[in-house]
Amino acid sequence: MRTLRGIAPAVSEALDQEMANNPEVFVLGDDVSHWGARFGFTGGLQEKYGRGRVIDAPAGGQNVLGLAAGAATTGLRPVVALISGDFLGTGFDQIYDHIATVNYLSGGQVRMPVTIVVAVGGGYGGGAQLSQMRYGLFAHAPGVKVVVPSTAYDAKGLTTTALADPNPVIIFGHRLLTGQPGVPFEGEDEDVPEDPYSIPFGLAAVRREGSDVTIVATAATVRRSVRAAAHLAEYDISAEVVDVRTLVPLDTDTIVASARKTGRVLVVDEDYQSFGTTGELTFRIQAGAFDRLTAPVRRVAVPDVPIPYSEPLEQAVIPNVERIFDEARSLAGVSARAS
Amino acid sequence: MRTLRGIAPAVSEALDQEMANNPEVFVLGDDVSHWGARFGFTGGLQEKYGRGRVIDAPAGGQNVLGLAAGAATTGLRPVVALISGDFLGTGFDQIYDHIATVNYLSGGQVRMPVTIVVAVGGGYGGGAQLSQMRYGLFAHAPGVKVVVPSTAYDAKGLTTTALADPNPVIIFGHRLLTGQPGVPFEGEDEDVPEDPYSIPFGLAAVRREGSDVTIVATAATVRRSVRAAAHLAEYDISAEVVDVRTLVPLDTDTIVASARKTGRVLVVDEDYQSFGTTGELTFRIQAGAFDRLTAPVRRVAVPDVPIPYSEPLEQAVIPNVERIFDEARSLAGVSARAS
Amino acid sequence: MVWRPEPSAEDLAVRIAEAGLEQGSLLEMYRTMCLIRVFEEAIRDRYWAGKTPDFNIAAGPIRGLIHLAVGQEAVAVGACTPLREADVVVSTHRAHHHALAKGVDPTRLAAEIFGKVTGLSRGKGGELHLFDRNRRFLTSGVVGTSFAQATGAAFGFQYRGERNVVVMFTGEGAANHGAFAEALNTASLWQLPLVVVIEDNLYAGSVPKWGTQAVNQHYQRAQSHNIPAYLVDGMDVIDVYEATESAIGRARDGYGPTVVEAVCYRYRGHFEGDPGGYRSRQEEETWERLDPIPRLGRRLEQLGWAGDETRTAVRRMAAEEAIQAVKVAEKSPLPNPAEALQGVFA
Amino acid sequence: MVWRPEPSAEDLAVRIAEAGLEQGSLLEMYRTMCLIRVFEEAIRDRYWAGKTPDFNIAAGPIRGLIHLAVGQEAVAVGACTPLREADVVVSTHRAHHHALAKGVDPTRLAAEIFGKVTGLSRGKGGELHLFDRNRRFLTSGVVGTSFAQATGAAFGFQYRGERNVVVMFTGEGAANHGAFAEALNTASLWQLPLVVVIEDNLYAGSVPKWGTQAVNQHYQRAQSHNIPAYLVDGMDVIDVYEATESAIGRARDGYGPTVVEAVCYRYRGHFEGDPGGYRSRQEEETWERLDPIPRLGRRLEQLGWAGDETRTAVRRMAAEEAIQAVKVAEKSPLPNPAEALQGVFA
Ligand SMILES: Cc1ncc(C[n+]2csc(CCOP(=O)(O)OP(=O)(O)O)c2C)c(N)n1
Ligand SMILES: Cc1ncc(C[n+]2csc(CCOP(=O)(O)OP(=O)(O)O)c2C)c(N)n1
Ligand SMILES: [Mg+2]
Ligand SMILES: [Mg+2]
Repeated sequence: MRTLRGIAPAVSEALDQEMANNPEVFVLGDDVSHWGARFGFTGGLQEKYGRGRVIDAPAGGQNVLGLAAGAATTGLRPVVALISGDFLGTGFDQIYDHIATVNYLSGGQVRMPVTIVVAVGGGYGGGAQLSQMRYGLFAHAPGVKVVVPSTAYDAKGLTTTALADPNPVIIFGHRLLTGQPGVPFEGEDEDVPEDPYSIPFGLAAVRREGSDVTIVATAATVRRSVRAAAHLAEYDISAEVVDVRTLVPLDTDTIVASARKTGRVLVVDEDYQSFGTTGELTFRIQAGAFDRLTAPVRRVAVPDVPIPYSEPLEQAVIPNVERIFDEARSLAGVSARAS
Repeated sequence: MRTLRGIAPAVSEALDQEMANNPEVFVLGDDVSHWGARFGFTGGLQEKYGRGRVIDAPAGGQNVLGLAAGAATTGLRPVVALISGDFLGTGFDQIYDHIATVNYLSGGQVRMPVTIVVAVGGGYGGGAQLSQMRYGLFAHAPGVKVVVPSTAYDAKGLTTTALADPNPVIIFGHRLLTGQPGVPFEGEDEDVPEDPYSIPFGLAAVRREGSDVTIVATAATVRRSVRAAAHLAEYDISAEVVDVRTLVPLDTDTIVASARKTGRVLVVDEDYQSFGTTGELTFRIQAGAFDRLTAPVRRVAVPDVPIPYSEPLEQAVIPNVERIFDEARSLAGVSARAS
Repeated sequence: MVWRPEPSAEDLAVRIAEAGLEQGSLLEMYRTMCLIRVFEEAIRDRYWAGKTPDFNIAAGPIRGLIHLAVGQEAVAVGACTPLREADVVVSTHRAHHHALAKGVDPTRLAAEIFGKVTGLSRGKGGELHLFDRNRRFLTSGVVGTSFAQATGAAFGFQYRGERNVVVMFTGEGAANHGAFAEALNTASLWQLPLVVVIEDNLYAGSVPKWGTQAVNQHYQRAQSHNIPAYLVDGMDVIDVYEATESAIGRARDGYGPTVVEAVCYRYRGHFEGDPGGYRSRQEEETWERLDPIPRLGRRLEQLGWAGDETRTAVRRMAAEEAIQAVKVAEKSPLPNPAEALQGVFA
Repeated sequence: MVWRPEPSAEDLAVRIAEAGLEQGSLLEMYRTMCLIRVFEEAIRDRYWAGKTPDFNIAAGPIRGLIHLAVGQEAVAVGACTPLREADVVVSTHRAHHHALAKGVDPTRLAAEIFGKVTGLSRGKGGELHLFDRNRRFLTSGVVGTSFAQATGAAFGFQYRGERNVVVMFTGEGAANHGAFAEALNTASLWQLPLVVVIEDNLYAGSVPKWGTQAVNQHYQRAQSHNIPAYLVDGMDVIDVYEATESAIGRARDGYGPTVVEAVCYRYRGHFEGDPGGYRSRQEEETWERLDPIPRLGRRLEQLGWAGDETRTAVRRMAAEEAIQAVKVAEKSPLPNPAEALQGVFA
């Protein structure tokens, strides 16, 4: 055990430990040598493993992801590291129509053990194309596992699991949780074991227990929800916070159990509001807890606008502690059965 | 009035009538001259307007959509026609990060009146890359309107509206509703006015009235739901069928009103089940009709697998009349308040 | 065009010797081309069963789209003959000839096209998603997406220190996709064991080359990425073989990628059901006179390596194998519907 | 490199005359380059305010990323000087110099960078999304996506019969994206009024050219698409001007696209906060000696068109304009938070 600051060193430590053991793991990305190392998840790897194994690939998501897919067919285990999840848009169909589907469409002949690690999320003035979450899009694709860690401990354990999984996994690491110098940090120093360990996919974590209202959240919004819950406690509202951890597979059981206990659920997400993650969580919650819900599920998300650059505008759209608090408080105050 | 068979001639008629009036409208696509005309929505246009206005663009969704975006900045009104919505994956970021966002990010200076028409949907042996729906992905993008017509009448009127809209619009036309020779046809001959007319976006249509259960559907699943409803009537179950018509903007009012009336809702969708359209509809339904729902919202969609090629496999995953009927019947039989 | 004068018998013998070809290998190439031709015609026959008089894409024993390569056999066979089993072939939406030339079992290939559980991918992929792990054969139905994948496989071999080669096929239309340029850049930069074979059949769907391509050929683009390139007669299996064999040898020995651009013609529509009309009859007839199978037949005759009788026997054997494969495939069982939900994750 | 011997005073006069340049236009180019330089330095100053001693990307009056083009002024000014107001410039993530050279108002540009409601896009876009409808100036922050857009704008002019031209800027790194090849193909095929200016500053982020590019230059790629191309000294505004002026003229007259590849150097990091370390000090010093502003100054002197005094006056005026713009911008109001929800749809 020792202290780690943020998910970035946690992910790169997991990568390092896996690379040390398995020569088939290599890293491919845009600027993995320098910026990937500084703002992303590949810190220290090129120094240790060299340019032949931690590789700056020629430009383009399409190219990088396609290279990874092709390399996987020869039995390698590519890790693709991109500085921004937004850039997945340029290689969209490599994931959607190939990496995700080849195992199925080949009748199980060809596997795609590709791990993709990208930085996502806003709140630092990154503007529309360097602030998006994107994970809802890929959670929608059959054949991709989706990891959304909120702690360094989880980030390391889930990355280790990803690297052992024979399937494609995308790890969406929120920038404000990376702990990299120069980037605001919403996390905290954590004790993280030095030895490798893995955390199974599909297990949500209850970050705070409560009885009046359940807040279901991912990544950076988990921490914001925990803070909102502390504030709610001052108003005698007992909020339970559930950290989804992996969107695919999704731990419906834990989420539903909490919903059944409290009867009121607020879903929080930093992705665009409509046709994404909050809707899916709501379906599952109402399907499993219908007879226990005392109010409709509510949500706090980005209100279907591109992320604006200017600070007051950005703060108006990215879910923060205040918006979570307000919505949860209002939800907790709703009288049962009146909509 | 005269009879039209399918949405393809309806869309191309609307395009034709708009092109006749407005020299700024032009069509760009893959194989719009021949295959687009035969299997898509551009029939007869090149003969009439020539290769300079109905243009086979050099390969690639990225290229075609980017060309359209650029042309729009000079005041033109591009229509992009692609033989398959699956190919939007190759130009994903042109839509997501440019066409959708430029109006907002430019503070209203630069408009993107780009209309995109694509064929989508399976059920004819097209395999994984020629059968997807894709519309949920784009409904998630702030800044894009999404049209999912189920009738020729709607297809024409909604296309006319799209061409008058200063915003980007994607029209997803289901292959099995096109009415093109050689493709199975699930629609029927319809009376469609020859004169131009438009149908406002954001108005759902109640296709069949009923009182026991509401079925909310899009495109081809509307017709399947109407058939299932006829079958349900034989079992004394009165099903209301709501056709969404446009996903963005979404007519939450009509959907919620029906849900409040029947208290039981089945959402039907030919897109992948999770993190897509069914979740979003469910959120809105439970938010607006919570106090009237007597059972949890249910759904029938593609069960999160790529669309397989072989007929028995394909039929097992694409929502059909039987699956809709079974689920609606079971839903109607659920005793209130027990999940 | 790259038509060359037909060689005299003496010149031909010299050329064949220089290419390192022997009687056995030339006869085997002849056999494989015949196998492909008959296989595709048998598939076509089954495709149209149930689709006449009214064409319905979803009717009959084979549903969906079928892209035949009749006329292009020489490219597939010329390019795949120099390959070893461990080498990879990455193909396109038009893939039957490549698959058979790479040694994919015709029965399992046909069964996949029929959507049978005995197919390469248990019927899940169908014609547009052909995979054979053992024969190291891959395809993609989304034009332009296979290029980076092929390059990645070549990288994989280099990384692992395996002396295998990747042959990546592409149509001339697909090669206008930007991903093609990215693949050339990467393969050249890293000196990957990649051989790019462009099947230039002059059309992408109904669109002629001049409609979407600024220059008439692609090979200069390769050269601008510092990749050596050949322009060959794709209706002449010997020409294709010569260029590809040397390219594959170079790739295997670590000298990096090569582009082989083979001008050819598809005798059928873009897919079955294509009513045509965008190509002139005169053009079609010109190319039919260049049919690569009789052309190789005449050479075998000229070389004194296979007379009429031998060639007829080879053709008959190949035809029987192909027809038998399609028959067995058609009779095989369909997958159980429950399989639809299995195998999304490994 | 494309260094040429420095011309003698006589040769220079001949060259300038051949390029059609006069005293006024050359002095204006000098002024604009000074304006850009001081503007960027003033922005840099404000960016670092609040970010020292501990760098925090979200602190201070300018949040997020800032990509300066200090050192590359000659490319922007040389390429934009021949343009008319109705012509379009499509730029990249590194866009200040292009914007100012195209005549974008420095105050509104700076205000957008500060996220002010007086900015070009009312603060919604920020540095990576600069748009000026009146000055016909566009950018994109996603590398590779602007190419088809620029080509589409050129198509728009051709379609409408307007004799306008599009200048599309790209970094040498971005030009490895496949979309670049697609744009070349389309522009050449349709003979569009597109002038592609490659700013080859040798690095894409921290990655040197040799790390991701198979050949040292891009212009041969243009030629393989049948597009004429120039390789010019990007630190010499006259060289850039000459090539671009003729390319723009040709484009305007319907003779199609041209590629101008300008070798240059950025004096600052990839963005502010870049600690560097991937370029040698020796390399940096070599390029600093080629600074395009003093270089043009010496030429003006040589030509007898502007002595020390005049040049100092021009520099001072330009500096005042730039500094004033940044000052006014910083003092402008921020947008009202309610604006965040407005304008998704027109
Ligand atoms: C991204 C994408 N766009 C469009 C298509 C439709 N499509 C299928 S084949 C084809 C033409 C390919 O032409 P070419 O590469 O010359 O190959 P050929 O068919 O001539 O063998 C097109 C456009 C596709 N499959 N994928
Ligand atoms: C699709 C995409 N991938 C990666 C990036 C990150 N990125 C921003 S600038 C840049 C390098 C561009 O290099 P170059 O084109 O040479 O321009 P320069 O920065 O040198 O002016 C990269 C990779 C991006 N913005 N978009
Ligand atoms: Mg072709
Ligand atoms: Mg550069």
